[in-house]
Amino acid sequence: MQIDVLIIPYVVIIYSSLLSVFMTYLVVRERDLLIATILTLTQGVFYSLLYLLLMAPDLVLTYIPVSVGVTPLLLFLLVKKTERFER
Amino acid sequence: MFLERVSWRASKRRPRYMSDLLASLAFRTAMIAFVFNIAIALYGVLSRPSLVKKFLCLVAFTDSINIFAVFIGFRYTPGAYPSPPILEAIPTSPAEVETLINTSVDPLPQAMILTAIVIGIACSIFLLTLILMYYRHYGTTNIHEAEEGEEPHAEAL
Amino acid sequence: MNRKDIALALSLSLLVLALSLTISLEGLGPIVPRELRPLGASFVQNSYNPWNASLTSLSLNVVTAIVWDYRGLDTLYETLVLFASIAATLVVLRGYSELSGLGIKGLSDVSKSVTVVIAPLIVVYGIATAIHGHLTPGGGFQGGTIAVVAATLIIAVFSLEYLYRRGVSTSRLMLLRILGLLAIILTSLSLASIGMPSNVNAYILQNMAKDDSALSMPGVLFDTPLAGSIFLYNLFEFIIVFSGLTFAAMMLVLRESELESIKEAAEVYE
Amino acid sequence: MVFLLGFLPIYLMSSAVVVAMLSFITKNRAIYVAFSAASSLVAFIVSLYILSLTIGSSILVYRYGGFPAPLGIVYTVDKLSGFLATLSMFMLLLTSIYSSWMIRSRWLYLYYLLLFLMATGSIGCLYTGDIFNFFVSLELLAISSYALTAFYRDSPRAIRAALRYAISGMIVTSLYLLSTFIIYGSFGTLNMADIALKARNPSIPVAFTGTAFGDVVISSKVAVALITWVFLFKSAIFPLNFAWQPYAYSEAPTPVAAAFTAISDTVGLYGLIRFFYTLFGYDSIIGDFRTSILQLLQIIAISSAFVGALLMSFQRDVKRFIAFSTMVHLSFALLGISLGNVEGIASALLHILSNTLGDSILFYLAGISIVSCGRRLECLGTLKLWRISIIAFGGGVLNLFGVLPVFIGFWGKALLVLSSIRLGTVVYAVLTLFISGVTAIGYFRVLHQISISKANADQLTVRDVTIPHTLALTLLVVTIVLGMGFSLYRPLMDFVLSIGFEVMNDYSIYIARTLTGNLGQ
Repeated sequence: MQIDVLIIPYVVIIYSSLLSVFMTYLVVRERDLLIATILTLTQGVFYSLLYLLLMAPDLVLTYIPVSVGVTPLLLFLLVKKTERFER
Repeated sequence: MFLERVSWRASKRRPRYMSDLLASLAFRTAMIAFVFNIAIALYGVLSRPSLVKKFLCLVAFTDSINIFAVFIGFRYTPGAYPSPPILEAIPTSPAEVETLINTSVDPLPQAMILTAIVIGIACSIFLLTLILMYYRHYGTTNIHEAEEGEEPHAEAL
Repeated sequence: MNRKDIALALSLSLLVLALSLTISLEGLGPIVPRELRPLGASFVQNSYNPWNASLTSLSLNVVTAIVWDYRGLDTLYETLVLFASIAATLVVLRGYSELSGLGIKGLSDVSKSVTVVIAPLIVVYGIATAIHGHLTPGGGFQGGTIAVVAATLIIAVFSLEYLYRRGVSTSRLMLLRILGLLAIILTSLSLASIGMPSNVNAYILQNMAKDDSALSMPGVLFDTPLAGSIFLYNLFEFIIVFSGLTFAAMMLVLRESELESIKEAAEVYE
Repeated sequence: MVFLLGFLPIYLMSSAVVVAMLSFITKNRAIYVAFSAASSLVAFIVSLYILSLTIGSSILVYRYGGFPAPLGIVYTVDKLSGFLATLSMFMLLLTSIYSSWMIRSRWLYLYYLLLFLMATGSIGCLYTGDIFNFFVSLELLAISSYALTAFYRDSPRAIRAALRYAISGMIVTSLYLLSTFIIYGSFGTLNMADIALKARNPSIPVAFTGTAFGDVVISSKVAVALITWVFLFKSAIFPLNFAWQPYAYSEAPTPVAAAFTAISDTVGLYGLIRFFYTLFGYDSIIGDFRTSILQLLQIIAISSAFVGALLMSFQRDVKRFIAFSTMVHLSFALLGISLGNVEGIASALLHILSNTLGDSILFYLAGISIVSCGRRLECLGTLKLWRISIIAFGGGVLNLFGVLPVFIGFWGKALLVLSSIRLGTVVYAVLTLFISGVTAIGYFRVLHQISISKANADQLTVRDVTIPHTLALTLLVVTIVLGMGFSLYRPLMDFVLSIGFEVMNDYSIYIARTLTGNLGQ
């Protein structure tokens, strides 16, 4: 029953790539910049999952700190220092 | 139609797995999805007035391009899932290198994306400081509002 | 929907159409590629290959081998891009002054004590990822970004004040960063400069011995593959990325009263 | 001495690092200035030496890390890239000397640091033989340009110009990255020579990379379309230049604005030449597509030159005026490239050269009036205080206008007209002359403005003007010597034409030398 196990990654790949399109759409539409930042962060998690499924452990190790750690933190600080809502 | 063609062609050559069909579907769906992702993010950069939003969309844009490239380097290995391009045994033998060539994904796109991610974060940092400075000058991060409040030929002195 | 939006939508759909056509007409290779591209296969074959010594880099991790050996110049430039962005940040926010005693305490004691335990662990994990970059997934940049998470955690939980009191100032980080970059440049030139006086052929960024140049970096240390200069590059890259990104984080965290000081440093526009 | 080829970018980046180190040791301006000037002088001499090597042995190859071509990164230098790199290093030298006079900032080391990084990126773009390495160099060039644009961060407009430049620039470089990935996906290689070979014959096997991997035709079309867009942006051609060029030129420090032409914009035109002649030439598999794109580029170039000439005529800001003048010249260079014969490419090179020299004269002298009065055109009246300024400024303007055979600017236009006549498209020759006529309005309006505006010596903030005067005069002498040389000394013209010939026809030598290494030397 090797086959059943093997289809799981492909299903997850389809799922996360379709979801990431939806996420990007939400990021473009969202007017609250703080929520948009959190959406970007969530998208980053999905992308890391994709990197993992696409067999790129080096990229996972790079991408998780960058997109889930450093960039959102800097963005939170920026939004806090500037303005929260897009008009 | 494409799907049928590919799976038919595959079935003529090799024993058929269920994951074969699904892999083909996954490849197409994901790559086209990321093409759409690139376009939506680019639309966001070009149309939204808020600089922070532009920045977020820019990040989404570069990230989508990167994932798109990993798909270029991915492959399908019948009967098993591909392995990362890393040798695991020390000391290793020529046979293991040969196995790795048969199972691993393409390492070069990964190396290029690693470079691109670093460049992306470098640009992000600079862009964030610029946006901060922009806010300190204009009191807003909305480019439409900032440009309204400024006379067209103001002397910079 | 004004005219600009329509033009934008049209051109973007053209982009989508072109790229989708490229994909579905198998422009990027067969849709389910079963073989590696020959170039990728060459990298996998040669990355750890003592049996063909003139092309190998003795690294078990093929991605690291490409990043620091086969395409080392790319990575050198990439490091410079990071350097340029730090310098650019400094250009935009120059003239700030690091003020202590602004009275920001940070988060609660519980989170502080948790951070005290976690932060060193993250840094150690980062270092391990960096220096084992040629053996396991990881490398200088990966390790550096992991370690930066610890630094940002400290900034978030303990506030900037704590870092200043610990002697972590931006100018020191900058110095560390410059020294790391200098070390990378010197490493890349080392074999070429050893070879030059004795008239032995050697290349810039060379790692292992080649057909036309006999010089080589140390390949093995106590039975463990060292992958020559890749180990050194990863170590220095760790320092560079850690100091550079921490520097950037500290610059963006600067409090309002610290940012005010850049106005006093205003210059004449010319 | 092919070693120098690989050493030059490393040398430039170490100069940047040393400047940063100096900032921890001393705050003395003189030391920074002396170091940068000496360092860029050495870089200029090295690039000149490399150019002389390319004349002798046509194409030089340096293998980084000792890896053979498609496996590792190689630097491949032919006469074209050697020539443009020499120009770029020349401007680096002039800029670092002029900046010592112009930039009074306390943070001079940051300025020089970014300048050296920009030069490193430029050299990387011009010398490299690898499309991904080109991307990385382009990114270094771009980010240091953004930072230098924002150097006067106390002016809101500088920050806005830098933001515009940075956001549009990041989109564009990401698209370049995307097309790099597409090319890798279909060709299975990143080396320019390898791609050039496979674009002519996809089924030819090459060591390490084998044959092409996917359907080469469709992906080359998409990639070339994207890349053309990127390079048009980089070289500031009409519809795309409004994203950054007038803003960046007018808000960047004056010496940097002068350096943008040679160091940054040139890279776009160089990339176009490289992609449309060496990589995807007339006999490549996308020959028809390439021809139609080149025809489109001809129309774009003409309209861009026309718009630039019109906009130039009613600018009230000196730096914007020069920015639009640059736009006209680069559009002419693009026209020369897209015409697709030897004279066309030679004229493109001469346009780049004459525009660099003329722009620098104008910027360097306008710097005097900007320091003492401001950026309005009326302020140029300050130049009337020195006879040298007036002579050099007039000379620079006449060179850019390009009707007197004494100046190098004339020969660019002459070759362009000759090229379009030889191609049978006389309409372009007529349009070129017509647009040159339109630019005359702008140029003579500026000269007229100088003659009517008053010079008030009492307003002058006293500064020694020896450096701008010396540099402007030197540049003027160079333009005149080159212009006279082209009239009187035939080998100079032959050299420029030989670059055009090499670009058009010698791609097979490029491929052979790159893929077999430089073993003969």
